[in-house]
Amino acid sequence: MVDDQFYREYILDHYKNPRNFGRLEQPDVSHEELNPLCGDVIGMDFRLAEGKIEDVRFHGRGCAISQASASLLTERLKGMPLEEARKISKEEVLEELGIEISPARIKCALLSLKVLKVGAYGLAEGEFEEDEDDS
Amino acid sequence: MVDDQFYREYILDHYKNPRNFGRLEQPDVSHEELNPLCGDVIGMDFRLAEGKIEDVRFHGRGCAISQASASLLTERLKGMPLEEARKISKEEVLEELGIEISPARIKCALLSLKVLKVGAYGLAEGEFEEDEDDS
Amino acid sequence: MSTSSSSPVSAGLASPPLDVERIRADFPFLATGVAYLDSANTSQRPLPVLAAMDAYHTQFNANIHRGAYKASEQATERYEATRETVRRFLNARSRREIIYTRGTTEGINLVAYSWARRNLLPGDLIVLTIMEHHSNLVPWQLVAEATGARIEYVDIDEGGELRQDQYRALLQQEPKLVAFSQVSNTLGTINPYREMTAAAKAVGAVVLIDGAQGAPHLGVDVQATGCDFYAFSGHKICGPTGAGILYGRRELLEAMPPFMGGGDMIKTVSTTGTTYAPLPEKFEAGTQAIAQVIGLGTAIDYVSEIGLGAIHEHEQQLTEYALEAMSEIDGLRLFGPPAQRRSGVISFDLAGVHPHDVATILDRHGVAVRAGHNCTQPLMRRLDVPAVARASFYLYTTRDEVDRLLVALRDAQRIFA
Amino acid sequence: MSTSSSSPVSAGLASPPLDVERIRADFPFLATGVAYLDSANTSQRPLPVLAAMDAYHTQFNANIHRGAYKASEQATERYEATRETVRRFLNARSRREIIYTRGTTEGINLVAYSWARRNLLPGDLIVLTIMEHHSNLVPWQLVAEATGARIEYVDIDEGGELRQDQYRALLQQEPKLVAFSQVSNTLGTINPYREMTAAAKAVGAVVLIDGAQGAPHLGVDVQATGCDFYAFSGHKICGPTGAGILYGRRELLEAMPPFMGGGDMIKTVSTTGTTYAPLPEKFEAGTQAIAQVIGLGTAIDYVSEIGLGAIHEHEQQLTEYALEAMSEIDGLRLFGPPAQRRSGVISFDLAGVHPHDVATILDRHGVAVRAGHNCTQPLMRRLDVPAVARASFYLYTTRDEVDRLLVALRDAQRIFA
Ligand SMILES: Cc1ncc(COP(=O)(O)O)c(C=O)c1O
Ligand SMILES: Cc1ncc(COP(=O)(O)O)c(C=O)c1O
Repeated sequence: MVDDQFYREYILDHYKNPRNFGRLEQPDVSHEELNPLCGDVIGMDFRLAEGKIEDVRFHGRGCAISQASASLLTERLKGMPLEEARKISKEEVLEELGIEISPARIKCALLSLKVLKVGAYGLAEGEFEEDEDDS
Repeated sequence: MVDDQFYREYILDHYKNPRNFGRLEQPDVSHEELNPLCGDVIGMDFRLAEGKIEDVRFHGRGCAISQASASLLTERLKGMPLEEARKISKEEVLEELGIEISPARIKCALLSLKVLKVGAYGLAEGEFEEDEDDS
Repeated sequence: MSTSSSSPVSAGLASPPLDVERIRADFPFLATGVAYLDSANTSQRPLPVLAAMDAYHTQFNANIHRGAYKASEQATERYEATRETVRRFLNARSRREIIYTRGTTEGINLVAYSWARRNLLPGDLIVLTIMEHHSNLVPWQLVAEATGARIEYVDIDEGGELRQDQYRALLQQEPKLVAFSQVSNTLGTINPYREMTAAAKAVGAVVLIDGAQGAPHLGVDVQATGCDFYAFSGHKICGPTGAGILYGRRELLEAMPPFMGGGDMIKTVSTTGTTYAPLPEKFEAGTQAIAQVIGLGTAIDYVSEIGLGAIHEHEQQLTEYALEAMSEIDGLRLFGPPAQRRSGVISFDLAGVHPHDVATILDRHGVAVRAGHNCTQPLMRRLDVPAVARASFYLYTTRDEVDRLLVALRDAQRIFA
Repeated sequence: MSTSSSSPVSAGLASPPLDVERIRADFPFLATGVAYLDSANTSQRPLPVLAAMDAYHTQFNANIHRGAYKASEQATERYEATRETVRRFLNARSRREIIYTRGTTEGINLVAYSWARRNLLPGDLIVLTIMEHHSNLVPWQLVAEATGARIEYVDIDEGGELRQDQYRALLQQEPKLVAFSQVSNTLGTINPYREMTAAAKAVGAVVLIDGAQGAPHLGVDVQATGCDFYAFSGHKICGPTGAGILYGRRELLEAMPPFMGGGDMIKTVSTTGTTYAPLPEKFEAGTQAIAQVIGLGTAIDYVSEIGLGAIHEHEQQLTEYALEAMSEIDGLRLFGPPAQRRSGVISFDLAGVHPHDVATILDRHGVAVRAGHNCTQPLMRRLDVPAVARASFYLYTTRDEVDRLLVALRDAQRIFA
């Protein structure tokens, strides 16, 4: 038996009971990204209004890290001005997860952020990777 | 100064004064082979009569080992029945040279024999190599 | 060392059991205490292999074939000795049929470029299987794109074994090329590679066997098998990274144009044209992985001396033990055939716990397994899972390590309960 | 580390002299007592490089990118760290432009397959030079054969330097590709690679520089140079065999299709098609030479710390000394330019003694040199010699070793007198 420091209660909670899980009908933006390491896919549907993210849902299966991270992110995004959402950094997402993510799992933790950035902002995938690269 | 065990007098003699060096006019068989290691080429012209090697000359430039080996071989070949010439083995050629040949120089020592075997007997090059391979 | 049949190997052999503790002492990484259950990914390397490379680096560190001095001669001799070791290991007819590569992937790509692109025409059929590693898929997809050839995939049955009925039906269409793995890296399935090869040869196909998972655990007799090409990687058979082998039947290799151009693969080069070196150099352009090839020869000697029969039997006992114990874990889904028809590879899915999370928890228990698609995405889709966790064994694996795996798996269940 | 100009490097730099004795203690092979004057063929490898590979083998021996456990993460981190080391070494813009290969030869072939075969049309011009190594000739001859492109060769002048007038004239014909070596492995000539690149870029050519002999002795700044591709080998820069680098400008690499197919170079694989991984993985199919890539990073750190400027200066002093002394030997013909415009490479011909015999006698004196065509047959033909003997220097070479060369050369003359 190992300590449960890594899979803390709230991570497991978000994994087992993901917030904002599902699809939106007629979303304004919809985008999916794949984690090529494991084949996991996460997608997000956004409804936008007045420069804000009025509503957001995510779908797809994945590991506890990617699911919890997506669940946490959607909670935060709801009602957020697009301008603000655009500024969410990788560091913030990792910090919010609150556990120490090993390099191999970083892609899991950041998959939903990638969906947001590439999907909602039309960043080229390369750009997102590149800036990951240089972080 | 190193001992001269390797470049013995007679090797150097055959190198500097190669026997049967030159070309034959209207040879019955003429063939060249290349040592791809150094780019050296040795060729031989044969005049045949009554199943014997009536005359033989070699040409081309090369190192002391390949030149001496060719010179020694032609000395031996002159007047030899073809049947007998066909049987000359690599071991015999190396023995006649009388010095210890390192693996890297074996190709030099056997270049003239290859000319004989591939040229006068129409052995495919591969065959000569193969049997070298398996020796 | 080769097995005498492509059906289950251990059956009648009864090799003496491995002295695993003595063997483990040869593998420095194992002293870290990690239960290394990822040998199908890359194996550990024993001291004799490291020592052989060290000898090169410290005593005769020189390039091969080229230098006219002792160190270079010594390096060349040791480097070429591996070729004979491999020839014996595969029971190839000639050393000229043994080509050094970086690994399985490069070997397969060499065939894809130098043989397939020259010999396949639009509409020609390539037969692959759904369990192939990407390295035995993508090169052929690229070939199909370049030549207009088409690809058909042999499916698996519910037990993770190739549908031989379907395979035979595809052979009726007279494929030009059949390429399949001797052993599946995800399912562990030992394919009936001899029978499959014979059937493909009977319809005139060229047969390539991906031996990445086969060579280290079963070996092969390429003459008895009758395949045209056989590729494997040194790093999975206790050798270093950076060196692998492509066996090719001589007639085919002779007729193929070179793959890469460069030093050592030529006979003459001029501004107007070039003639190529005889086999195997024709396919070995540029400075090869000299130290690693020497290490690979030592690795093959090492496993051969212990004996592939004994190694396979050891793995099979572990596999049987592990499969039985794992099947008692609720919600654990096992993929692949029964122990007798598989190599020491166990892929599984733990209900409610993603393979990545399984691997992370196992890691925290000091148990190293792989999680992901194992470079077999089409197979993942066929099994309808995004990924799996995989434990794999080798000659140094112990029952104790399997027990640690079991404990860690139950802990994963507890955490995610 | 890069030099600030492609003209002679040492001129104004005045690096502190190398502590050669301290350096030599790092290179275990040198303890054999052999005067190793064949570094242009392959270099010796220092203890830190061997230690880095040893650390991998004993502490974190695992495959990269794939495992979800500590050893694999550690291996991945060390493996990827080399990429940043190389990026800095070449001053590339991005790590994505750094592709791992087996060596220079594979790098050039990658460009030949993935760029040239896709972009050259019948009649298109490729400009090479007569001094190229076979690795920078044969791949292009194969490309010309496959595409119908034609090749022109820039000649050398009597001093062994490229005829720039001829080069400029060829550029007028607007070649699609220009490929040349930064430094000649036979003549030692340091080509004006920056000026040549700028001129070729001005007419719209793609420029590949063969850095096999340049990277270890001069380094390069790929951005300042402006080349599109730059290839070099780890084993000539104190790294292990089996690992090398291809730098490619990102825009070109992005547009190129993959070279080899296999594991790790894909994003998704299905039976119907495949999408590729982003750079650099797109070009790194299959298990790479992990230990060797780690060793290469350490090697580059090692030479960079000592400083390429100081190394080059040291080599140049030796070269000047050797050239002067050798020019006093009767009947010794020297090839190549004066010391200031060459790297530590001296090819020569001793009248009446074949280069192979020279090498054998030198070997008996414990002096290791190369004899042969040095994989530059067209250059041999141009120089009208079948072969040459070649002595080459590196950071660990001493004046005493040059003296041993001189003594041995006089002995060769004596024997063959
Ligand atoms: C100028 C030059 N180019 C290319 C090569 C080929 O390098 P490698 O054999 O490491 O691929 C060499 C070295 O042999 C060389 O000196
Ligand atoms: C079945 C199979 N084929 C091919 C490969 C590719 O081998 P490598 O990555 O050594 O080229 C592997 C290993 O990853 C494998 O398991």
